Amino acid sequence: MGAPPSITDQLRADQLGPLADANQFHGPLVLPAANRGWLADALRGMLQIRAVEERIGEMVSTGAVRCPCHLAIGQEAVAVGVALQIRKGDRIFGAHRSHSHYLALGGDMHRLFAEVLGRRTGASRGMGGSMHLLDLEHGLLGTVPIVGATIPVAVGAGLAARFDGAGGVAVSFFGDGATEEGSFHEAMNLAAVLKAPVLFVCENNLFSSHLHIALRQPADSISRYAEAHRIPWLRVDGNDIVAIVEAARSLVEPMRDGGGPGFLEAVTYRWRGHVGPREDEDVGVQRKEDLASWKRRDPIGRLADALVAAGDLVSADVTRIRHEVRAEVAAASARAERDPYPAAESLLATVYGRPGRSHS
Amino acid sequence: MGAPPSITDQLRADQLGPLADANQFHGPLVLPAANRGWLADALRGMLQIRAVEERIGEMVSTGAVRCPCHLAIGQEAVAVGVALQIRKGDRIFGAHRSHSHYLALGGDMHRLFAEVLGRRTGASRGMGGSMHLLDLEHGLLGTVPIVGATIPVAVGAGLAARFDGAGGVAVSFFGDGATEEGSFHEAMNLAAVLKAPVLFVCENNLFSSHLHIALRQPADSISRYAEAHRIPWLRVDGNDIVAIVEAARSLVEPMRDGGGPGFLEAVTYRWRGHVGPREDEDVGVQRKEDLASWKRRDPIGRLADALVAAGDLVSADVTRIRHEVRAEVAAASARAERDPYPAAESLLATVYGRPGRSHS
Amino acid sequence: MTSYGVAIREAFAYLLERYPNVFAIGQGLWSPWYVGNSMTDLDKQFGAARVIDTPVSELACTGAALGAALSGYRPIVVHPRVDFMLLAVDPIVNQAAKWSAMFGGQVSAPLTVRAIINRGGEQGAQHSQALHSWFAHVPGLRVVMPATPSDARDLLVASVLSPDPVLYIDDRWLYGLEEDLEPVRELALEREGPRLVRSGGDLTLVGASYSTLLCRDAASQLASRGVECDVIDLRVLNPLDTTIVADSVRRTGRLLVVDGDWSCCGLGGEIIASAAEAIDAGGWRSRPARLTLPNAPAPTSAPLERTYYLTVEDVVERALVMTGHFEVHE
Amino acid sequence: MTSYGVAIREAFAYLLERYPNVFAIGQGLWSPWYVGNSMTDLDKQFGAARVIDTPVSELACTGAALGAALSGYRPIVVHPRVDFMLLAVDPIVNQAAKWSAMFGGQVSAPLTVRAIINRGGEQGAQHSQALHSWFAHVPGLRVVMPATPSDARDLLVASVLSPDPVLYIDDRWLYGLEEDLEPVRELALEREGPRLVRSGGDLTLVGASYSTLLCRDAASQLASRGVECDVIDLRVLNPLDTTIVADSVRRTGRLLVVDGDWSCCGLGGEIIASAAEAIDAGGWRSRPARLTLPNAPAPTSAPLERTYYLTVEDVVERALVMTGHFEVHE
Ligand SMILES: Cc1ncc(C[n+]2csc(CCOP(=O)(O)OP(=O)(O)O)c2C)c(N)n1
Ligand SMILES: Cc1ncc(C[n+]2csc(CCOP(=O)(O)OP(=O)(O)O)c2C)c(N)n1
Ligand SMILES: [Mg+2]
Ligand SMILES: [Mg+2]
Repeated sequence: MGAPPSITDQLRADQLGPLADANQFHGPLVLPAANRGWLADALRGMLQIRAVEERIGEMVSTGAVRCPCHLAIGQEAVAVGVALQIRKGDRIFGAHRSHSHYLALGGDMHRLFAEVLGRRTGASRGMGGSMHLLDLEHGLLGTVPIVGATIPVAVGAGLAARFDGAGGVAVSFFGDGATEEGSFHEAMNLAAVLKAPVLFVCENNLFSSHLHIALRQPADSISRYAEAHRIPWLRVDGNDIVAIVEAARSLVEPMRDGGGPGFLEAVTYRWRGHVGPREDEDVGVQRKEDLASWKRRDPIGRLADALVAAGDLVSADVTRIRHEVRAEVAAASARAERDPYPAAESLLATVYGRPGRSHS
Repeated sequence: MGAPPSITDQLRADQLGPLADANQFHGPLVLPAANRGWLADALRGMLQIRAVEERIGEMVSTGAVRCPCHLAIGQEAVAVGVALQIRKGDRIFGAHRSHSHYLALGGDMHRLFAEVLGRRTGASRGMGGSMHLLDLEHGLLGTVPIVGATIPVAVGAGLAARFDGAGGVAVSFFGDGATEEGSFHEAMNLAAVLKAPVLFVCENNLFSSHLHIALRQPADSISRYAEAHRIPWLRVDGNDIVAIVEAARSLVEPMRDGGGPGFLEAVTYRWRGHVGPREDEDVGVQRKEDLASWKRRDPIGRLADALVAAGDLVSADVTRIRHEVRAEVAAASARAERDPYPAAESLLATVYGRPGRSHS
Repeated sequence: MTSYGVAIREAFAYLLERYPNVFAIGQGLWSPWYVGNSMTDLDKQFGAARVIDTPVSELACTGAALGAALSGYRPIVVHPRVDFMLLAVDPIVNQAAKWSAMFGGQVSAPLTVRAIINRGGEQGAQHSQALHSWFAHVPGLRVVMPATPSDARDLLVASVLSPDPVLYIDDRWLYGLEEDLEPVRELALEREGPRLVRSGGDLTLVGASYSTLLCRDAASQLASRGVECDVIDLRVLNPLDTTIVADSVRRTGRLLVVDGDWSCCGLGGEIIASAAEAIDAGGWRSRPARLTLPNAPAPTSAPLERTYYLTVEDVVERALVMTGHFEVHE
Repeated sequence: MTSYGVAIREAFAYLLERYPNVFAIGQGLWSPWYVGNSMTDLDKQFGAARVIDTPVSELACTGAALGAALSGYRPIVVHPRVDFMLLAVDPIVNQAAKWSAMFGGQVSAPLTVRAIINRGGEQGAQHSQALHSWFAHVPGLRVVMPATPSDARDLLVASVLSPDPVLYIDDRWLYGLEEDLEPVRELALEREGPRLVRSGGDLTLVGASYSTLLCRDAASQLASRGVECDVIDLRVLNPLDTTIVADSVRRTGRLLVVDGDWSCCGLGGEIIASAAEAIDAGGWRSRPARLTLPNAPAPTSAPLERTYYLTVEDVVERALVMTGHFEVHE
C-alpha cells in the first residue's frame, strides 16, 4: 500500500499506474496538519450522498422509483471535494450520474427524492427524473444524460464568467466514457482558445457502462488529453478528498484571477452497477471481483478513520453523524413519496418560456 | 537556414518550432545517397499537380470553372510523397483540397478537368465537382468537403483492410483545421482501439480558411493529439518529399504487417487563398507577407535544384518536363471543355444503387 | 412463435452466418441485454471481431461503418437509442445518403444503420425520441420500420443486402410481439413498401412500427362496434410509396394516420398530404386526421407519460368520431 | 433601400449596441464576407471579444452558446451553412430545444442559432441543404425564416430577445433583395407568424423565405394572366400557426405550397396536411399541390442545378394548371 502521491508528483500523462490499482490507497487519508475543521463537514456531506443514494437504490428495488438511476456510491469524494471550491455565482453542469453533484453543492435532499419519484415538488418539478437535475440556487445549471453533452455547455458558462469579470468559474463533471465523444475534445480546445475559466472534472471510474477503459481507449489516464489540449491538469486519487480539494483549489484559484481552463482527473470507482442498485452486474455483464478491494479504498471510511486517528472526532461522532443523516434521509424520502405528481398541463406549459421571464 | 531535421529527431509533440518558420528550409533537399531513381518521377508528379491546378485557377478566373476550387499549390509534396507508399488495394480518402491526392494517386487529368467543369466525363461523372472526387481504379474512395468527415470513414476502410488480411492500409488526408472537429478525435481513438491500419496524414498548412492556427488552437503542432491517442507519429517538413516518403514508409510498413494506425504531420503552406486562385486573400482577409518566404521553401524547386546539383538531371531536363506537363494539361483541359454535361436523368438515377451492383 | 426481439437476433445470425462480409458495430454489443434480447450472445457465437462493442463515439462508429461499406463489407452499425444517433447525423445524412449521387452513381454505400426507439419508463426527453420523420426526409437514405416479427427479421436482412444506405428503426415496445415465422426470405428492399394488413370499407388507418400495432388493435375493437377499417402498415418510409394509401382512401373516403413522432413536418402530415394530392375532393367522406405526440419533449413522470404516448383507446375514439359514431365534446 | 444582407447586419448592430449581454460566435466572423455582407466588420465595430471567430467545431460552439445563454447572455451562434450545422444537432435538438421542459420550465435557453442556406454555384450536395423541415419538427425550438429585409432584421432581433431557443435561417439568394426599412421594432416572437402578403381569390400560394419570393413573383405574373392569388409568407415555421393558410384556402379553394426543401415529411406536406385537416371536402376547388426539390441530393453541374432548383416559371406553370388555364401534357 503506497502513500498517496502528492498532486505535484505526476506520473506520465497517459498512465494511471497505482491510481488505478484497487489494492492501493486502503489506509486512512493523510490529513493536512492545520486548518482542517472543514473535514468533519465534508465527511457529513459524503455520508449524506451515500445515504441518499442507498435509499434511492432501495426505492428502485421496490419499484417506488421507476426512472433510470445511476448511483455514485463510492465516488462521493469527488463531488464534495470539488464543491468546496465553488462559490456563489459559479455555474456547474453534470451528467447522468449527478445526484452526488446536486447534493454536494447544497441541493435539498427532499427535492431530489421528489424528482426521482417524478413529483411536482422535485428539483426539476417532476419533469426530469434522476438524469435531469437543476438547482439554480446553488449554481447547478443542469445535468443531462446525453454523454458529453454538457462539456461544451460548461465552456459557454465559463465564457460568460469571463465576460462577467467577477471571478466566477464554470465546472463540468463528466466520466471517462465521455472523453470518447468528440464534444469533449472540441470543448477542451475551445476552452483553451477562449481562455474560458472552466474546471473540467473527469471522474475516471475506469468504466463506461460494462466496458473497462482498456477496451475503449489505448491508455487509462484521461489527463493525456488535457496535456494535448494544453490545459493545466492534475490527477488525484478520487477517493481522497484532501487531495481533491487541494488539486481543485490549485486549479480554480488562477481561474478566478483571469486564468483559462483547468483539468482535474479524479480516479475512482463506482460500487454499484452502471444503472440501478445492483453491485454484481453492469447491464447484464458480471462485474469483476475487485469491488471488494475498491471498497477498502472507501472515500468515506478512509476519511473517518483518519479523523478519528487524529483525534478530530471520536467513533461515536461518526456514528452519530451517520444516524442523523439516515434520519434526514428517511424523513425526506417519506415526505417526497407523499408529494403530488405534476399537473397534466406541465407537459405543454414548460416547452416554451414566458416572454420577459428572467432566467438566471 | 537549418538543415532539415531527421524524422527521428522529433521536437516536443506540441511545438512545430522551425518547421513552421517560413524562413527555414529554403535550400535544395538533402537527397538519399542511393536508390533515388524515383525522384525524377516524383518531380514530374509534383509539376503535374502544380500545372493542373494553375490551369484550374485560370479557368476559375475566366469563369469557365464555376464550382469552388481549393488549390493545393505549394503542398504537392505531401500528396506525391504519401502516394509513393500506396499499393493497389489500399483505400484513400481526401477532403475539400484534394486535386493533389487524386493526381498523385494516378488519377487521369482529363477526368479531373471534366469534373471541375461539371462534365459527364468527369471523375464523378460531373455530379461532384472539385470537392467530390472518386477514382476507384487508384483506390481513391472519395473526397468530400465536410471538414473532418472522411477521417472516421477511413478508419472503417482500415478496419476492412484488417478484415481482408491482405496487408492493405487506409489513408486519410486532412488539414489542421479538421483536427478541431470532434470526428477527428473520435476517429483517432477508434483506430487505436480497433488497431485499424490507417495512416492519418495531416497537412498542417497553418491555416483554416482565414484563421492562423494560433487563433484556433493552443499549440501549432497536431502531433500532440497523436501522442494523446497513443498513435505512433512522425512530423516532417511537408515541402520535403524525401522526408515525407521516408516517414510514410516507416509508418506504413508496420501497418502492412498487422500494425495499427500511424500519424504523419506534414508542415506545409498553401500558396493560394483558401478558395479560388488568388494569392492575396483568404475569404476577404489580407494574407500575410510570408508567402514570399514560403515560396522559397518550394517543394518542387528544392527537389529540382537538388537533382540538378546531384547531377541526376540537367536543367534542360527540368525545363523539358515542365513543357511536357504543360502540353498535357493544355490538351486535357481543352478536351474537357468540349465534353458534354450530364444528362438530366443523372439527377434521379444516381441517388440509389442498382440492386446487385457490385461496388468495389 | 418468435418474438420481435428474437426475430431481429435471427436476422443478425442469418446474415453473420451466410455473409462473411457482414459485421455489427455499436455500443452495448458485448452486453447480453443492452439492446434487449435482440442481439444476445451474438458476440460469443460469431466472435467479438465481427460483433464489435465500441467506445462512446457515435459519429466515428457510424463513419467507420460507412468506410467499411465502401470497402466491400456490409456493416450494421447499432445505435441503442435514436437520441444518441443524433450525434451521427453527419455520416448518415451528409455522407452515406449522398455518397452514390455525389460520385455520379459509380459507387454505393451499403451500410445499415440500426436505431432503436426506446422510450417510456420515465427515461425522459433525451431517451425517447423516434424522429423517423427526419430521416424519411432525406433522399438517398432508405428508411425501414418493421411492425411485425417477420418484418423485423426479413427487412433487416433486406436492409443489409440492399446496395444502399438503410436506416432500420425498431421499437422496444414491440419486442414482446410474437408470430410464427416462415424461413427467412431474402427480399429486395427496393421492391418492399406499405402493405394492407386488414381490410374494411369505413376508414383507412395508417401506421408504421408500433403505431401499426395500435392501428391493428384499434381496428379489432372498432370491428366489434361496427366500424370496418383498412389498416396499412407503411414498413418502408423512404422512398415512400403512398399508392396503396390513396387506393384505400378512395375506397373508404376516410383517413386516420397514427404516428409516434411529432406532428409538424412529420410522417402523419406526409401521409395526409400525399392522399390529399391524390384524391379529388369528392372522394372524401370526412376530413383526414392524424394522431401524433403532443408538441412537447417526452416527460418523465409516469402520469405524464400516460398522457404523452398514444394508446389504442386514442385511436378507437378518434375513429369513432370520424365515422360519426361518436360526438366530440369540446 | 436596405438589402436583406445589410438588414441582417443592422439587426446585429442594433442588438450589440443596446444589449451588452448579446454576443455572436461562429466560423468566419472575422472575415469581411464569409457570411456575405450580413456581418461585415462587426468585429471591428464591437470588438473581437463579442464577435468571435472560432475553430472548426460546430458542436462545441453551439453547446457553448447554450451555456452562455443559461448564464444570462443572449448569444447568436452562426453556422455559415445549414449543412455544417448538422454536426451540432445534439446541442440544438437534444439540449437547447428541451432545456426548458426537462427542468420543469424553471429556466429557458435563450440562444439564437443562425444558419444560412447557401446553395447553387455548383457547390454540390454537402453545401446546399435547407432542412428547415427538420427543425420545424422539434418542439421547443422556434424556427424563423424571414423573406424580406425588414423581417430579416426585425425577426433576428425578436429571435435574440425571445426567452426561447430560436433557429433563424436566412438564405443567401435573398441577400440582394431591397426594401425601405422603418426603424427597428422589437417584436415579441411568440406573437409573430404567417402573414398574408398579397390577396387574390383564385389560388393560395404559400412559401417561406426564398420561396415566398418565388410566390410573390409568380403571383405578379399570374395576375397579368388573370389569376389572382393570395400569397402567404410563413415567417415562423415552429410553432406553426396555419390559421391564415386555412382561412385563405377557404376563400380560394386552391392551395399550392412552394418549398425549397425536400418533399417527404417536409414543410410543403405539413401545410397541405394542416389545410386538409381544417377544411371540409366541399371547400376545395382543386386538389392541393406542392412544389419542392426533386428527391435527390443537390447536383453540382450548372445545367443540373437549373433543373434542380425551383423557379418562378415552375410556380406559374403549376398555378395555371391548377386554376384550369393550362393543360398538363403527359
Ligand atoms: C451520446 C450517448 N451515448 C451513449 C449513451 C449511453 N450511456 C449512458 S451512461 C454511459 C457511460 C458513460 O460512461 P462515463 O462517461 O465514464 O460515466 P460513468 O457512467 O462511468 O459515470 C453510456 C455509454 C448516452 N447516454 N449518451
Ligand atoms: C463541417 C464544416 N465546417 C466548416 C467548413 C468550412 N470550411 C471549408 S474548408 C475549411 C478549412 C479547413 O481547414 P483545414 O482542415 O486546415 O484544410 P485546408 O483548407 O487548410 O486545406 C473550412 C472551415 C466545412 N466545409 N465543413
Ligand atoms: Mg466512467
Ligand atoms: Mg489548413
